Amino acid sequence: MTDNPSTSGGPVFVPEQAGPGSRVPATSFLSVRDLQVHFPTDDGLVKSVDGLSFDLERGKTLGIVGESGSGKSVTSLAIMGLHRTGQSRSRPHISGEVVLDGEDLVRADADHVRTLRGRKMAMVFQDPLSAMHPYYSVGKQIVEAYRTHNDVDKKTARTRAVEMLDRVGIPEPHRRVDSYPHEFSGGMRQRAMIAMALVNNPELLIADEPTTALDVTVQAQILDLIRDLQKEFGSAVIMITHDLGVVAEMADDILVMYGGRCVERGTAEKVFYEPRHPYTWGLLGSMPRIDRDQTERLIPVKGSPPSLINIPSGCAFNPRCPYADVPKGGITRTQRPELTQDDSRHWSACHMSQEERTRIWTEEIAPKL
Amino acid sequence: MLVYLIRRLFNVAATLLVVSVVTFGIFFAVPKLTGSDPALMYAGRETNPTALAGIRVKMGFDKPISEQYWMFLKGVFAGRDYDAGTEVTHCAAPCFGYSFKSEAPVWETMLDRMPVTLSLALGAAVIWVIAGVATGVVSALKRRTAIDRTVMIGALAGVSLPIFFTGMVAPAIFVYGLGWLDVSNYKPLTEDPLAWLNSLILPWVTLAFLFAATYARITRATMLEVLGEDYIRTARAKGLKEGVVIRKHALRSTLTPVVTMFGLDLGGLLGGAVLTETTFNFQGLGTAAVAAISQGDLPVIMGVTMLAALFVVLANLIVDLLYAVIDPRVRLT
Amino acid sequence: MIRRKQALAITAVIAALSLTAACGGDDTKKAGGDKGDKGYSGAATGVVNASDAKGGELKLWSPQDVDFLDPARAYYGFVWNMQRLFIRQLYAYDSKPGAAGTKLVPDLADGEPVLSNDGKTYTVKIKDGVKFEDGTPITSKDFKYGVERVFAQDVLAGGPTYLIDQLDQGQKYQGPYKDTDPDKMGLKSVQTPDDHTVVFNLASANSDFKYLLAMSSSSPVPAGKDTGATYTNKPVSTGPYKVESFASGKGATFVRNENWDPKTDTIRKGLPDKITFTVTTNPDDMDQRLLSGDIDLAVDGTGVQQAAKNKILKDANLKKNADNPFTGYIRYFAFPQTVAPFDNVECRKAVIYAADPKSLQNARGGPTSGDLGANMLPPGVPGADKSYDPWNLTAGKPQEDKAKAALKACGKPDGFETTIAVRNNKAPEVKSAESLQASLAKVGIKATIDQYDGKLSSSTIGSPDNVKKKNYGIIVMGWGADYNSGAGFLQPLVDGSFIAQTGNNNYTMLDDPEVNGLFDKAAAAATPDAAAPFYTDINKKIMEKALYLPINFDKALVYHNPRLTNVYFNDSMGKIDLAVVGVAK
Amino acid sequence: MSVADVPAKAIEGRSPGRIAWMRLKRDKVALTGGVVVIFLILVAVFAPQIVSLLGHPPNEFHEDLIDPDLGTPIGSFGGVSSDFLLGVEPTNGRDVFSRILYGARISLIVAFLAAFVSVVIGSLLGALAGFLGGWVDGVISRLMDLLLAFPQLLFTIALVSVVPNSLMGLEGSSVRMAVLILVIGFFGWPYIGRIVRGQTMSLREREYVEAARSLGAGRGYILIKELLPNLVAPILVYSTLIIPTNILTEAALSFLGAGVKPPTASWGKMLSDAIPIYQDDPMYMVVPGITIFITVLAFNLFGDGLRDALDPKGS
Repeated sequence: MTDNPSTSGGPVFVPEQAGPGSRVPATSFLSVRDLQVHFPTDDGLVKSVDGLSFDLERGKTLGIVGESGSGKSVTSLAIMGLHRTGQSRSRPHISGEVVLDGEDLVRADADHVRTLRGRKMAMVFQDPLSAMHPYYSVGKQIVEAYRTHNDVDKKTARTRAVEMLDRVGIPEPHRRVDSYPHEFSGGMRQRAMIAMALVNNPELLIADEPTTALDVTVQAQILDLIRDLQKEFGSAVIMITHDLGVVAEMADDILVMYGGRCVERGTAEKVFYEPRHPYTWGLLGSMPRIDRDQTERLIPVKGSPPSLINIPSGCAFNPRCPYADVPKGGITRTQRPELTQDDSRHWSACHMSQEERTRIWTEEIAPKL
Repeated sequence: MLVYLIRRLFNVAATLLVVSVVTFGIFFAVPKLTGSDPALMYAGRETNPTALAGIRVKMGFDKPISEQYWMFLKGVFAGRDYDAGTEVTHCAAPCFGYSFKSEAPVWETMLDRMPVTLSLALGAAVIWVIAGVATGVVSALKRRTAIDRTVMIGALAGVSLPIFFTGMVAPAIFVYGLGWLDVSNYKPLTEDPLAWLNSLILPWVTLAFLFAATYARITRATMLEVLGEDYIRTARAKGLKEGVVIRKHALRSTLTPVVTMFGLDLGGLLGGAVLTETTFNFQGLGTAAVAAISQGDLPVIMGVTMLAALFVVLANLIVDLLYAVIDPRVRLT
Repeated sequence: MIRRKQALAITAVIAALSLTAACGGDDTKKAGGDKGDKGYSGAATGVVNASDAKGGELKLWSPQDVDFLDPARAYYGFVWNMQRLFIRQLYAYDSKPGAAGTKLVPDLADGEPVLSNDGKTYTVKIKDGVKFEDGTPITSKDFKYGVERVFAQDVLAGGPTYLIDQLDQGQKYQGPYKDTDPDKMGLKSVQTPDDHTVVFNLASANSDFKYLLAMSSSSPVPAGKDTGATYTNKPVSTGPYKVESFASGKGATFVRNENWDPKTDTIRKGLPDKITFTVTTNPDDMDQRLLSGDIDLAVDGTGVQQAAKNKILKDANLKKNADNPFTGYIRYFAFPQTVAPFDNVECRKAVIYAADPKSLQNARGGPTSGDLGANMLPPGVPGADKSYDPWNLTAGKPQEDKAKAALKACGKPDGFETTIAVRNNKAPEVKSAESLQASLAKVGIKATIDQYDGKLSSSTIGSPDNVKKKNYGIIVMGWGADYNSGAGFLQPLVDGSFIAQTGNNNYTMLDDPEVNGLFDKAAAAATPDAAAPFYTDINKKIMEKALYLPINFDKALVYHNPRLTNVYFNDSMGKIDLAVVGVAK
Repeated sequence: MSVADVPAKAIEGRSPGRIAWMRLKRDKVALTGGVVVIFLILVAVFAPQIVSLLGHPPNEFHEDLIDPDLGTPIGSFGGVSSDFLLGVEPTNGRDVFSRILYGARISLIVAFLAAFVSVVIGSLLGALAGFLGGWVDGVISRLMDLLLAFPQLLFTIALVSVVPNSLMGLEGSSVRMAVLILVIGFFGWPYIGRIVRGQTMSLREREYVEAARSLGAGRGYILIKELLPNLVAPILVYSTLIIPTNILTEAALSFLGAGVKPPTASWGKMLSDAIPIYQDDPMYMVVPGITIFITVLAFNLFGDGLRDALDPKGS
């Protein structure tokens, strides 16, 4: 992450010129600026992502954390250019910038973005069983990913597939290459999925809840694997999860999303040890921790995520916020809190004063955790 | 696999056996219960006792139902002999009985009718699968556009049209109105391929229209469901071209329910496309059965019913085997 | 299509035969719009396109399959017409238009039969030089064997059984297949004193017997070539053509029989080189082909379908190749006297008066489908009087006042309820029933229509017990005689001795000593002409009893290819005589 | 998580029935279908009243309107006039308008009651099979396979031809209708049976059933209290969709001569009557044909819309 991310939410300079390969002056490997993804539906406009900005450097890991419907998956799909299709009911409106290695993907030609997918940026999905085609063998699917971007014959591609399976720790890769996804165990499948994602040495790897569908011991193995591979390939990694525990081990930086917007962002240490947003507190409270007293109950965040249609003008977290009444003058209901920099590499969006929040955290929340 | 096949074939046999018992019961036993003499149906105008007795002996009506059924079964597997006066007529296996009306084994009649039904069903099947799947796919890809809406309303209209109505309207327009085609009068393929084609085009299209509509609807719905699958997103994430995603990944999954339906539909049609054959006056298995019903030609009814059931059951089996080919997750056990 | 089939299968079950139609002068005038030997209904009065040119292929089509080609089993009228091409009998109807066509002339017989023993013994000589298709001469034994086959009803059912009635004489002969005689010549009443002579001994004199000898069932069959039940697939020919191939439900091909000697045959011309017979399931298509000249004749003789009929009637060019002859059938309603209130003559009268004859005629297809019926003896049968109209039906109007008066006389001034029984496979009959139902409703008679399974008619309306049980007060039927005499037509319908427990045709259950006696007197008469007045009497008697409501004297609109030569309707069968038809000019 | 979840969350809190109704209200095409369906039902119910106002009794002959030689109606378009709104029947001149109306009664009664029979048998056996599993499921599933293997049309025609004219106090057309209802209904149940069986099987595994079971609820109790409410939606949808199929089947059987008996009017019978004469009087073919088409289409549109409304995934 850079030292100086632009103030979030505000307009960002967009160069006139756009198109495939258009170079945009950029400061980081991946730079997302004021990303907005809005889905028109029968019930109204769903603002899944509403003004998100962040940066990511090669070799670093960003954890995006949030509940279902917070917009974190849509963000990843938007980066990949997959928002255009998929299971959305209709085409979304997208604006803002996604600058990957100096190229603005939002304005780029769709077919050009396609050639980047799987090669320059790759993705690992949550449920490897449903994310792999049930009718094709694992090997075929990896070969397909390889041959799409490399002009090689099937045999070479197959050798590469075996090599990758071996690399991700699948035993007897020569034999297993011809197995079908349903013949793999959950962990093996996720390994195969990772092999498929990494077959073209992507510079950016997005892992969308890569361990959610797996049991705990396998989770750790998969995370280790991703970490090892990241070191080996030097990729940038975006780890999307609802589980702070996952990013605690992996991420350099953490971005907390709520209602399609970033509510807190900072280095992993800052976010874990000095969280500045009531929602983050809630997340931390609901996180099982080994160092916590087993008899204590987890405290879930009360209420349910906000409607993304007609988001209230005030703070989106307001209805669930235990401290909604703290700021004076009712601005929580009329004004949206801006993302402001609290100290170096730490931003949060809350109407409460920084002092108030530091006090609540240290006096009321931290002791209970 | 082999065990599976044996088990399934055993099931097929069991199903056919039950169908045969029920059919036999209805057509042979019910007339007996309601007091109508099947021999009378055969005799037509001439009801002298000698003739009736002769028919009873020849057809086995004088024997108990169970024995008649046994004779039927035996005939199917081992053939059966009928007394023809001067000599014995042998009805070779598979002998589904002997039609008194035409003095010929039922099997010969059915073999004779089968090309008509096969031509009709298979030709129409080719048309409706191609047309139905193609429009369904296009409609799914162009979802919520004018094309999609038009195609889907058209498909719903197609499903709602009775075939015996379209079967009348089509010739009224294309034969009598525009004069583009001749009256559909079936010609064997072996005799004159062009005349065969000419005679079948209208029935094919009429029959196919009905099915294509259903297939377009199913294909569209399945395609949309498949396009929402995670693995399609994965395929896109790999950077595959959209065409490849649709053809290699989406279409293959979409075809699974289509194959199931196709098997059942075709199986059902092979046993006789009763309404289409009737409307177009084709001498296929369906019309043979209807005529047999109106003439009380029991062995023919029995034969066609059995054949129709056989086609359906076999189609089911083939569909299940195909399933295993299409979907590696399906285990034939 | 069930319906379609029904429409065509008019000949089918009861069917069979046809009779006559010596369309008396009046009728032909009415039918033949423009006179001359060409033009509408020209062939119903005289020969159209007389020619002796040979060659060509005669293409016969039919929407109705043949019943059997086996002479012992055939019963359809059109099959008998086709059999004139390849099977000969001792006597046959002459191939002449008009009344001459109803006359029997020697065919394989050498001259008229010699009657002896008070008319009970018929001795017939066989022509010299007559042969089967394989060249073997036809002998008296072949005739006897042919007759014997009719007795084998257990194997060869289907055809008429008059010969059994006449010739069994208590012997209980079981047919040649169960004959213990080594030569299979066990039937006692027929003798073969030598190869050229066959003698028939009857139990009593019967002036109609020659008609029986002219039926297909009296044809010679060579015992060595008899294949029993499957003989129908390849009967041995004696006529100008032989069966080359035959497939039930599909058709047949007939080619020249080289062993037919035209010198022995005064009836047949044998003009076409080849005759094909095609069974179609698509009568409208058949009509289309017929009108376009693709094919020559719809041999079933029931006339074109509605679509073609309207085309023909609207187009003078087509109309001149069409004819509208009588088919020999009467369409009628019968009132079983066993079913109340039809035991009362007044209630029967009420139905007759209430009916709308014009509407009934329309139900059958309008004026081309037949002339309004007035009585129960169709024109052409000796003794018939077409103008005899005791119930004033030809006026074509319902007579509601008279119907109501009759109802009062019957003691049912407010009407009554009854059931009309109709075959489900005969559309015009169903329509007739609907028409009668509607007319009866106007005078307060509530009739429900019961469509019974047409193929079971012999055990439904043919069973007196069942008729009574089901309360069938009105039965719709059609009737054509097997041979051209008053007895042939009327006896099964009204002679009390013909009442049977199944297959009954005497639906009204009339067993009147006077009527029965008249039949006996007619049989004893020396000639058909002498018998005719008795039939006139019978007709009057049954009409006075109001047992029947005739709908029409059936007609058909028949179209033939204009290229056909020697076209005329043989009045013995109401069909274009195939014996002389040619296709070359 | 998926984007599609979002709108569902957005309208959370409303009952599923209300949601379905809201969706249905938005679906103009389905609504049109529904309106036509209601219209048709009303027309069928009030056929006698409408006919007495606008038509002639369905079995009344008007042969003065028929060309006696050709058998076709006098005048153009099958004899359409202000007096005979849809023309007259060939041969006998009966009022086509009133016969279509009375035909609607037959068509709808048979279709609805047959659907009812299918639903009753299908839900009962389907639920039993799905819930009990084991050999019960085996037997019922086999039975369903077997029924689907039967050539239904042939069977019905043949069966109708053996059924006597009066049966159990019914006479004539009522017997035929009863037979048609039972046979069509009987051959239709496996389709519903399969759906209900599948639904039951998946519902059976859900937590609340497990929960109920663990609380000691009896099988019957679970079946009725827990499962049936959840089966209402699919059963409703499939009965709406089976009705148009039944209408077509009834028409087909009447067309083949196995329908109600004359003079009772029926659409399929009118079509088969039209065969020999349609080249001269196309109106008599077009009217019943279009009527069947519109009726079936309306039901299909409505049923489709209903399914989409109750089960958004299918759309």
